[in-house]
Amino acid sequence: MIEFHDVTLGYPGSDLLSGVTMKLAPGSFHFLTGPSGAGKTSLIKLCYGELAPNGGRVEIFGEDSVKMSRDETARMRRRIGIVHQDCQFLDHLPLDENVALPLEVAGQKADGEALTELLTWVGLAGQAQALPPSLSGGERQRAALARAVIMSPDMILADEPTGNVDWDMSLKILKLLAELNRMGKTVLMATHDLNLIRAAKGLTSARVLRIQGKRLQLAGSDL
Amino acid sequence: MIEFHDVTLGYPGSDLLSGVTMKLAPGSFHFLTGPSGAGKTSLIKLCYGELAPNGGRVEIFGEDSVKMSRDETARMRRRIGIVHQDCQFLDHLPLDENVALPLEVAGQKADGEALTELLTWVGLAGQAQALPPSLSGGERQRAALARAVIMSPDMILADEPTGNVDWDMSLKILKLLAELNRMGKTVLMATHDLNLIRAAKGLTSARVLRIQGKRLQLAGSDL
Amino acid sequence: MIARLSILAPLFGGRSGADRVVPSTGPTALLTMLTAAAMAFLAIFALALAMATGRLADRWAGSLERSATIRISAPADQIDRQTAKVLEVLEQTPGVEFARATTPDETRKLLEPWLGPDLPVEDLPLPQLVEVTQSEAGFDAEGLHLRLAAEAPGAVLDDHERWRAPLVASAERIRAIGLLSLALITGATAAMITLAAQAALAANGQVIRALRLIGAEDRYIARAFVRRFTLRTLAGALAGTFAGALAIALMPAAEEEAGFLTGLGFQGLQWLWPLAIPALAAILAFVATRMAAFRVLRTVR
Amino acid sequence: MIARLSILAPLFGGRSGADRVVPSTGPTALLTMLTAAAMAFLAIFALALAMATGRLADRWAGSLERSATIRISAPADQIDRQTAKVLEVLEQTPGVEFARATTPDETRKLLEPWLGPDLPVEDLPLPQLVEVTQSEAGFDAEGLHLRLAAEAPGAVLDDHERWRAPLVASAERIRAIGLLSLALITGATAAMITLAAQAALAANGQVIRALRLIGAEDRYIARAFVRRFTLRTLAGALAGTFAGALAIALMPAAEEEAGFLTGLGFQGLQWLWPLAIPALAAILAFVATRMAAFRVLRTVR
Ligand SMILES: Nc1ncnc2c1ncn2[C@@H]1O[C@H](COP(=O)(O)OP(=O)(O)OP(=O)(O)O)[C@@H](O)[C@H]1O
Ligand SMILES: Nc1ncnc2c1ncn2[C@@H]1O[C@H](COP(=O)(O)OP(=O)(O)OP(=O)(O)O)[C@@H](O)[C@H]1O
Ligand SMILES: [Mg+2]
Ligand SMILES: [Mg+2]
Repeated sequence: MIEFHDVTLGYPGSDLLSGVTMKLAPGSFHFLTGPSGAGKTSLIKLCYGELAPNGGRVEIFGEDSVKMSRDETARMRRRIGIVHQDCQFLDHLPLDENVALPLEVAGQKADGEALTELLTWVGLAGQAQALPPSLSGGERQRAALARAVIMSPDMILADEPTGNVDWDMSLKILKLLAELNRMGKTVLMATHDLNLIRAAKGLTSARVLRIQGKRLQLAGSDL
Repeated sequence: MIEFHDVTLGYPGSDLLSGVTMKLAPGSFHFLTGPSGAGKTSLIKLCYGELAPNGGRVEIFGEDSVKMSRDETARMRRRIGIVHQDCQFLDHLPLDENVALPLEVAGQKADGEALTELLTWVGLAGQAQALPPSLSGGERQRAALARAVIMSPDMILADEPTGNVDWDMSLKILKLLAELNRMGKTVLMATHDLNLIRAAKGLTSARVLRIQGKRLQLAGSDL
Repeated sequence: MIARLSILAPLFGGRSGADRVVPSTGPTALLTMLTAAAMAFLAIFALALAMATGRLADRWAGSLERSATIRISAPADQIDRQTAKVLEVLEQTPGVEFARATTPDETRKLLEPWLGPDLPVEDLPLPQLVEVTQSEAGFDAEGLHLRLAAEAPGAVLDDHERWRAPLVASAERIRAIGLLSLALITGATAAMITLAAQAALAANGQVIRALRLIGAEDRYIARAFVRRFTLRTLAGALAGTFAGALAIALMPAAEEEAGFLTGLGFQGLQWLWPLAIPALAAILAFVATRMAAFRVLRTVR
Repeated sequence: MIARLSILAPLFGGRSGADRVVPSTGPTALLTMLTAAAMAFLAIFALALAMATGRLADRWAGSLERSATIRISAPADQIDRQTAKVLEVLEQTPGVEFARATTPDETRKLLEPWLGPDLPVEDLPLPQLVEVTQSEAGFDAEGLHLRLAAEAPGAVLDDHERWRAPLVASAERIRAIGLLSLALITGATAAMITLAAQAALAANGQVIRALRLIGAEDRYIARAFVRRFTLRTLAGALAGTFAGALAIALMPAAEEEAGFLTGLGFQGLQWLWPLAIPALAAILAFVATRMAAFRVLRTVR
């Protein structure tokens, strides 16, 4: 689904990644970890074309990400559910409309029942009419996750979806992702919570990618 | 320092807290925990006067929070270091100016050396000139912490300051707060990370407040 | 052609959802409407001023430049002969459409303001006047002057130019000011709407980022902004135009005697001009917002 | 008094830090400057129009209403006697400042445009004209008329009112339009600056929240906004005023012959008026932004 070929990434003044080659095969489940500021979020942004590599090539669904037109990029993103670390919402629309927005943007109708079910699942059924700024930190993260999966995308990129929720909710989110993975979706989840990665061992055959010294390593069983 | 007398808080349509009476004595260290959406952030907002209680009384430094004028509220906040869950920065100012902003606002001069030392301590010395939007999630949280302590306030209110950082950094932040507490500052830290609370046992004599069923309970040793 | 027109789609129909995704930007919305209204109102006045002075200048220029007077002063016994000679000369002069000697009655009318109604014109050795109407092309004043001097020494050509040219120049200057103001108003309006749209777009950075994140295409995002700003501008300009036209229609009608200062209103088909103002404003807003939107959108991947 | 003036502090001096805390809002900044410039430019023209027509109306109203002509047509042997009688009557009439009979030379001048320079005025049984200048209060035209009819039957009073009043009315109507435009421009500018400031404040919600969070007082936050908008408006208005004044100064001077259509410029001390425009704009901006800032600030605890 997504392939990195010798990818280099840096901002003026700082190099983040160099010589990264990896492949997220269809149906795979990967954790992405590494110290704060290592480049997890940046790597995920490469995966959906918000950032372009400074060197090398990123292929998304077989296409070179920098060669896509803006409209192609937009359509590509409809096949990817993204949980952004900053949970970007439209602050003037109620939660349910925000969650259903990917359907609206793609010109599809939202199924009211499925939407309610999804909100119930993330524990936000009671807040369907709330505006995003009035949600708690954890509620926002759960809403972002709901929005990411509503289109039933081929692939899910989740950037620290459990940063602001407690352990039980973290496990619940992990289980949802594992279930989606069993249904054939490709999952990449960035997290700094090693306990969660350990807990995943029983749920799915996840692999752990670790950013260390600008390189991407496949972490062993030393976790 | 801060006293709640039979405080009730609710938003239209939902009650959050009721009958909360508590006292954060000078020099005390409290954790605040509870499920996502329980009202941790809301309780902290009561502590610095962003929210007013629906019932009861909140006293901050001995004064009723709802009776303060806007300017008194502003001056009161200079005595409190606040780590907001959303890390509010001025996106157009570089990190070092953002961190030094409380001094600037209070009409004091920033001590360049102390500032650099503080930034080094939170691991952001290299990013002093970076703009907040270009920081990683964890870096933003650390910057918010640095800003909260730069005025050497009497009291520190930290809302999930470790949500986006890894375990090592979490411990480091906890240690900083414990050290500040030993220097006599009052600390209230909201977190959903029970491991961190457990880890604190060896560092400081912290008490754990838990919001459960709209009530504030003092959690026992069952953690 | 149809393909080209499709860029107008945002204005008509389109899914209502696209409108909801842009938060209503209170102050910017009002600002846009107010700007459009104020500018339309001022434009109406500038237009009316330009038109009134235009009419004025035309009338003067038209009626005066095309008319001339020849004055024949001569001893009473020669005057008829010279008058006949002058008329003969005029008949042969290219560019003269029509010429005739004024009757004593007309001469009296001409002099009445100065001398009173009891003037015994018949008894006076007054000069004889010949009114000349020029054709479109006009005659060669210098040549006519010379010929008259030779053939009718008592005749003096007065082509009114000397008296009225400055008036026409003044009217035309005021018209130029009106048109200049109109151009300025148009330019300022375009710039203001562009800036208001840019301000709204800049304030909605988060909305744009969030929408791109979930796969919205540029035209989906632009549509809501363009539509909203165009409609707002149209509404504001309509209100301003209506108010301006009303104010002009309600102005006391110019008394006929005022003569050279005609009323400031529009006449007949000229009333169609104000209608062009809201249309022009809407087109301006459409183009300006669309360009601003795509420019801002390109900064967000 | 000093305490009251302290609200002006944001404009002069103050820590530079307060300015840095507000991000430079590109489009809104430009918008404010452009609005101020365009409005100042238009205001200059409206002001010039109002002043020119005001001067015009004053001159006409003043010179014409205060002058009148008495025309005496009578047999040649009676004319001198009647003229003397008329002058005598005038001398006794309250409200008459000055009266004199015109010389034949002046009569010729008056008639020259119509009859040519060779008119043998002396030989003509032309009416005698008496020029009357009224005092400030003016005379009672009706009473004078009756008295003249009794004492000098050949005398006719013409107080020019009939001919020129509509002109004065027209000029005053144009002046009213100029003043109305000026009022509209002022109102629209105030509203636009308020809205622009509100838009800037709304767009900076995060800045305001962050500053309140770290203990900034309202006036610290307001200061930066107020200062910036006032200075921007001042700069824009200065530019617009300068451009407008330059355009007016460069306009071809009104030829003297144009007479009733005077030049559109400012004369002498009137040049001080345009200077008031930027000052007024800055005051408007200061008040509008300050009010908008405190209104928005109250919504954030
Ligand atoms: N636009 C940018 N310009 C400059 N530097 C940037 C930009 N975006 C990110 N960085 C820097 O790149 C580094 C990696 O950022 P990134 O957000 O990818 O880290 P991360 O691994 O997600 O960290 P965290 O766990 O804290 O979220 C950080 O040091 C950050 O300051
Ligand atoms: N302004 C508001 N209007 C309405 N409801 C609100 C508002 N602010 C917060 N709430 C609701 O109050 C509840 C508590 O929010 P709060 O942010 O205090 O939770 P929290 O304990 O901090 O949760 P988390 O751990 O997820 O950050 C949430 O359900 C939230 O939706
Ligand atoms: Mg990150
Ligand atoms: Mg919270």
